[in-house]
Amino acid sequence: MEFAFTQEQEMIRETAAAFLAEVSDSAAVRRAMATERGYEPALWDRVCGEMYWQAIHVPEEYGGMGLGYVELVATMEQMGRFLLCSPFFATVCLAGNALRVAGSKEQQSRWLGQLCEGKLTATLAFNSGSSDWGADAITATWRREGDAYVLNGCYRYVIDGHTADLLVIAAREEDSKGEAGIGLFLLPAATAGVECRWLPTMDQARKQAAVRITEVSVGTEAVMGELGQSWEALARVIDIATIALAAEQVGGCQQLLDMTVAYTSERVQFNRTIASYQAVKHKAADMMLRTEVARSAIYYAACIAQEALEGTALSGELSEAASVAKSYCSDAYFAVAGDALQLFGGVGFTWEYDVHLYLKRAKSSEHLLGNGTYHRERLACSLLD
Amino acid sequence: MEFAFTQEQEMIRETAAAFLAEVSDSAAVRRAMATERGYEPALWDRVCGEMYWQAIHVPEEYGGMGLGYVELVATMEQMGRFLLCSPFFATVCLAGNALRVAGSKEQQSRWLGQLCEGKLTATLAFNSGSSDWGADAITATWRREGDAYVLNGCYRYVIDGHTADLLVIAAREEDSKGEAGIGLFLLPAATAGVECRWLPTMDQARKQAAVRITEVSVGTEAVMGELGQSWEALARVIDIATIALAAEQVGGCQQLLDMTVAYTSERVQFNRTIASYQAVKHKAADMMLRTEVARSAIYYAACIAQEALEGTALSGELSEAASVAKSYCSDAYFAVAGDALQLFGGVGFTWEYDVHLYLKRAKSSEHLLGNGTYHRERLACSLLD
Amino acid sequence: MKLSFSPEDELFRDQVATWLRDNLAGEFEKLKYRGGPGDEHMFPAERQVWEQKLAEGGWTCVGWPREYGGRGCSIEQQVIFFEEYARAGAPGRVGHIGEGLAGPTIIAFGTEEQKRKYLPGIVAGTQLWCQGYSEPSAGSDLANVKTRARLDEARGKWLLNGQKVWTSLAHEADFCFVLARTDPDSVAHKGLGFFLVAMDQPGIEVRPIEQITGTSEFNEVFFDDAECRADDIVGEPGDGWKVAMGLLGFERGVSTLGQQMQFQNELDEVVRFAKGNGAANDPVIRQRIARAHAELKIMRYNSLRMLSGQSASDGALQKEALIYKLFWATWHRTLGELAMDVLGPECDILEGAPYALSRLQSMYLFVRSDTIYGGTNQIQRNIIAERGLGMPREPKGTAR
Amino acid sequence: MKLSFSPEDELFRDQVATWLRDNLAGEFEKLKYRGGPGDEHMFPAERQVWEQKLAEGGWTCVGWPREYGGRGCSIEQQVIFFEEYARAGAPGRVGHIGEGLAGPTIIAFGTEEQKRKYLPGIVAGTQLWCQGYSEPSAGSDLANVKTRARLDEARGKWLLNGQKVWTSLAHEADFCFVLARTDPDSVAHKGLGFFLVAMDQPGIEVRPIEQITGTSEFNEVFFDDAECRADDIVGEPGDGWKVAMGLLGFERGVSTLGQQMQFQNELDEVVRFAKGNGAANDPVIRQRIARAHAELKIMRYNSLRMLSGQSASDGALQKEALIYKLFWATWHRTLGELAMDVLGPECDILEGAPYALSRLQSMYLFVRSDTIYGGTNQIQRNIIAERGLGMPREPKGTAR
Repeated sequence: MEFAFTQEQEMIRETAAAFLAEVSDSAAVRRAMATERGYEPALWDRVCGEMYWQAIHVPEEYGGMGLGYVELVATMEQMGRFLLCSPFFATVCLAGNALRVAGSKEQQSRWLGQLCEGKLTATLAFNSGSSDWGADAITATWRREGDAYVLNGCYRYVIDGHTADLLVIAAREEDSKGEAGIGLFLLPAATAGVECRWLPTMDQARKQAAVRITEVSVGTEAVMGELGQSWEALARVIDIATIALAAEQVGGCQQLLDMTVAYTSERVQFNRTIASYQAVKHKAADMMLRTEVARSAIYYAACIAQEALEGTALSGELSEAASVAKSYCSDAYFAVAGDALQLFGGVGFTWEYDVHLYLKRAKSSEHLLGNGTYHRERLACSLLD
Repeated sequence: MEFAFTQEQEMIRETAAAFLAEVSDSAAVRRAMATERGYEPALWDRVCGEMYWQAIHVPEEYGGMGLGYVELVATMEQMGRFLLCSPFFATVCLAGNALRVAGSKEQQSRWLGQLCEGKLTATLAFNSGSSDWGADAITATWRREGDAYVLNGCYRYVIDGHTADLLVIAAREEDSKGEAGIGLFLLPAATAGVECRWLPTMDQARKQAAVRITEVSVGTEAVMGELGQSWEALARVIDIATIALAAEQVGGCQQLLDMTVAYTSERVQFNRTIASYQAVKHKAADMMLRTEVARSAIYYAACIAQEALEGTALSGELSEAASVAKSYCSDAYFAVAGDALQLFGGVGFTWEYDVHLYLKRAKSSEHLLGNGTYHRERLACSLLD
Repeated sequence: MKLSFSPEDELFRDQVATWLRDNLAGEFEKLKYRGGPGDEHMFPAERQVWEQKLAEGGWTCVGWPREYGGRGCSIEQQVIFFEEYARAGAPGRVGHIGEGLAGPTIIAFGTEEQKRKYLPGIVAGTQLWCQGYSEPSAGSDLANVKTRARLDEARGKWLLNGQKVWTSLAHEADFCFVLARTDPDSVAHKGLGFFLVAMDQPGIEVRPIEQITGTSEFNEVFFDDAECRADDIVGEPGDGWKVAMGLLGFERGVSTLGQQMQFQNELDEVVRFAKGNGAANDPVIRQRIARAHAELKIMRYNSLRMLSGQSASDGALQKEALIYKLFWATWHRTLGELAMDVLGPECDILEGAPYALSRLQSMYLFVRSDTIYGGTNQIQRNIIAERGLGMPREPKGTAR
Repeated sequence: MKLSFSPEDELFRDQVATWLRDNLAGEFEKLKYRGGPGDEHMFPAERQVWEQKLAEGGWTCVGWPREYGGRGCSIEQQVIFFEEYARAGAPGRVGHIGEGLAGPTIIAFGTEEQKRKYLPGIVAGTQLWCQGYSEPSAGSDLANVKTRARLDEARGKWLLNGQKVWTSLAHEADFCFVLARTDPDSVAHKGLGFFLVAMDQPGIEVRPIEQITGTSEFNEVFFDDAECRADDIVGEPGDGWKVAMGLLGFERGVSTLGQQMQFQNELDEVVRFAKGNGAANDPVIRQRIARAHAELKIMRYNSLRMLSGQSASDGALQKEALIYKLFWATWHRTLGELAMDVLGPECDILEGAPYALSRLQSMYLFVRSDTIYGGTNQIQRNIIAERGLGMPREPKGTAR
């Protein structure tokens, strides 16, 4: 039993922090978020070429670094801290994990290979517009026509869906309900009948898209896993991605805390730095508590995600670990962001200061992949029903 | 439009405060609460003989003072402030209001008359043990046998039920459901087949009882209102009583706030009174906010209760006013009590200091007649469904 | 205590409602529900026309004494006016700083000449005002004024130098009232003056502040030898703090009920969305909506207490007034969060690029300022504890 | 990072669980789940017999070095021991103050003679300890010690005078460690001594404090020329604060995981009641139970971080340890409220007269002390802000 970063993991975290502090400062974030694409290709090239993060937890056989989910989570935490604008989450945590969990050897070696080379961005689409992120969120359909499958439907909240090269999409057999009938498909975005449209968002530092699929016909090579039986795999993918998202939230908490301590230590009111007021100190203490507790949640969840990817002893805890982490981290992030804005006072209300970027990320990431209420109800079901 | 106490109302409040400060100090409360009866008859005699509170809002034709519910609420607030141990709430707010709302002229003149003379204590029993205080809480039954009605059932949380002379009980027609079939009956506690048993409570300053009724046969003179159609009347009684209970909660808040300000202004830590620490001041400010907001809620609700008793223009707001007041005041009282205990620190944790008496009252009164969640869901039903 | 209004007052209510229904139409239709907090930058010109329309009907400055052009309404009637105004969805008043702040200050502390000079334009809706209090280094420490006023006796002018911030409507306003230091050696609340300054002059520059909404409702105002006449000071040099504090007192008044009516409009919209997207079936959302509803109800009762207490002459501390700002600001901020959570993941989706916020999104972001301006929640708690509960004052620092 | 224990440690876990199953039976059966916080006054004599039973099995002081009679367990094994101990429902340890506080202090700061004299009785479970820190005027201001120690050189004795408070198990304890002022002119944390004092002497009087539960677990202890030998001081006169602070460090350790197992037992009981009375169908209660569950899970992960960090030698500030007290105390208090709200109106009904609380009622009331003792939530936030975030220290008052 050892629940601390190894030296190597520490190094990965430190390297990520140093790199991002340089390339993802406030000006860089603001440049990227003002574009429709939402990230600067040159920076993404550096991420892929220098840091090799896109390959971080991909097995070496597919050209990846073969590290674990703990390393991914440690990196994701830093991305959240610096609000890195990049297709990392969509490509690696959503689509990449879908390939890891549900892809065949062939699919993995074809697509993960390209992904590791940094040639490809990808994403996952499954929710048609629900705040319930379970199987009922899937309303797109598939039907068999001879050897082919015909897909139809709409998706919302598709992260980087308007720029991704490859889509992993979930659809259900026509007339199926609940967890039955779910299939997962690999679909190049350029396929005819696939329409991806940018949805401008309040949190400009992460882009979302709506995807509409109209009578798209695919062959069996596009099918991931056992058609109609894919909910269990998809649920695992979502849980694993959720843990990465929670890590991003922890990074945001940390940055807000650091910014707030720095600002309140400079700002003078009534001839005292406002950091010397107990009301300010105690709010900061609560921010730190939430941040550290959230961090404990994600490190544990990262270990569980790793086990789930490997199918080892504790895989069965995945759903719980994801819900524990996401419910706590979502609420923590929003509370910390709100407190930060309050302690910055008037300037925190300006576009010029960065607090609002985090406030907006806190709210958007709270609802993405299920908010606290949703995840607590998931926990309640297994505890009480 | 005038939303302040009249001079006469001010005087009633001041008189109540002065009387209770004298007769219901900590020692008196502790003496009374240690008994099974729960109040000192001599003090109740003084309340009835000198203050005439038992008759406060009873119409003069029945021997009452003919004042309004605002005066009752102002008095009840002071009783809550000083934790007066007495059968007032059960007798006046529960049974008395039931007689006012549902009793026939004959029933009112017989029983309200005795009540105003201070000869009689009474209570209301309807809940068989549910945390839902609506019609479903009633499981006791009545059935017709010739000219008589036969009653059976159990009740819990019957305030002062083991000492009351007279019970107003609710029962439903056998096999009826929901709001249908409800009847209200007047039942002297001494009736054969009526068994009232003290239920010792954590909040010792208000006594509760369990009542069991076994094959009790009553005549038509015992029936209040239209048999089987009494839910609407009972609901009104409960709402009106709920407003009085909320007023009691406000009185408790005020006393806790006063005690806390006094204590923290004396207690020295690190060579400063702890009242000089912002953490303490801000908690006290929040306590005051809750107290004043709660007070605004009950004064308005008191006006509405008065309209409901008179059947005037705003009667239709009764249910909403009761739920608004009870949900806010319940949560406020418990929060204020918790904060008070925290600010008292170690001594607040002792039996010797009075804080725990209020903490216990806060929790017991929170759940009595429906907690915040229950009342908010009532509001939600009318807003959202 | 009585809750009902007199028959005369109910008649007055009909009169207000009818006038608004008849006049808030045609060219003014598009102003409905616009120009409120978070939206003050919208339609300033059209709203000034509307202000003049109101003036024609005798609906500006309804609470002012008749001798100064007001309608001389009772408190009850003012309550009714502001309620009906908000209920009708009538637009945010571009004249509210003149009517609610500058005017009452001039009435209370000004000279006869100042009254003659400034009040009619406010009543007529032809002259707009903005407020020059906050400064970058001030914030919660309102008295930390660095803007200076120097009397050029030769020219009979005050010359102002410095910077104000968080000034709404500065672009549209004709005048600004400015708190500035007349005694350069003074500190804190001593040695200040309260000036009435015309905005249209070379010594004044207005720069918009971009807010978290992406819009600019507030401004920075720079004074570089900005001028006003020697007699455009309210009270004596050195009285500025007293005058300013008197003014802050006017902020807490009958308009709170109109504000609540706006809150009600917002809450109604939240309820509408909740019913539309199924959030109304979520028990946790139901609790939160019910809580918002209950507290808004109580907010109204609390205001009624405040207003009834004002007519009492015993001068007792009005506790319900002391807690009011903290209560409504926190409520409003919570409503913003609730609105987003009712929308669920849809809360992040804009109406359009580059940054077109929906009304609820704009509200959500804008209400973050409510717990900051006009005394942060933290300052409010200090005030409540110190004035309301007699607890010790916060020590001021010496160096830093 | 790895979550699993080694095969050897799992074997150790079996060993502990087996021993407890075999021995926590018969006469000890009734001690199950008893004697924890809020229940420490129950079965003291029987629990001392149990303590000696543990000692026979080698299960006292498992983390102490072998040279002092401990079992020399690794941190992992200590974690396992405390977890299994709590999982088995084994009773609150009457020896915990000796094992967890007095003993480690003597090991760290004591003389060889003190070690020989005091440690064996702790290991054997034959000598119980209590703690003499808090005083009525101290509270959060721990250093405000008024109890005095005067060396009577002629008799070779220290004479102690003063009063301690919140001393649990004072009636049962054989010894008390007492912080007392050796220099009568000193203030705050200077001039203190740390004394080892036998309880069975005429100079000591113990008076129980009745708590809000109606029971008395804590006591006041009065010292009236209470004696100890000249060499029953740990460290030098004046070193008392340093020794005491070292001791507080020991409180935060591997036992947190055992404490969490008790929390889990309590939460399990809440869940049981919720399922029994239908509260488990109330969506708001569901949210609260799920939150309690999630946070208790994270509490465990946080402790694992704390413990893993201890073996790191870089001396870095352990932030997760700094926030731990505030986190668990607040969690536990919230659990108490949840328990009552699950019970609904039934929460007020006692098991019997005059004041027989159910286990959950007792828990609910007792947990109110968690956010007060050992540093209130307010003090914890000061510490976190000052030590964890480097924010300015609270000014101390001068007069009052």
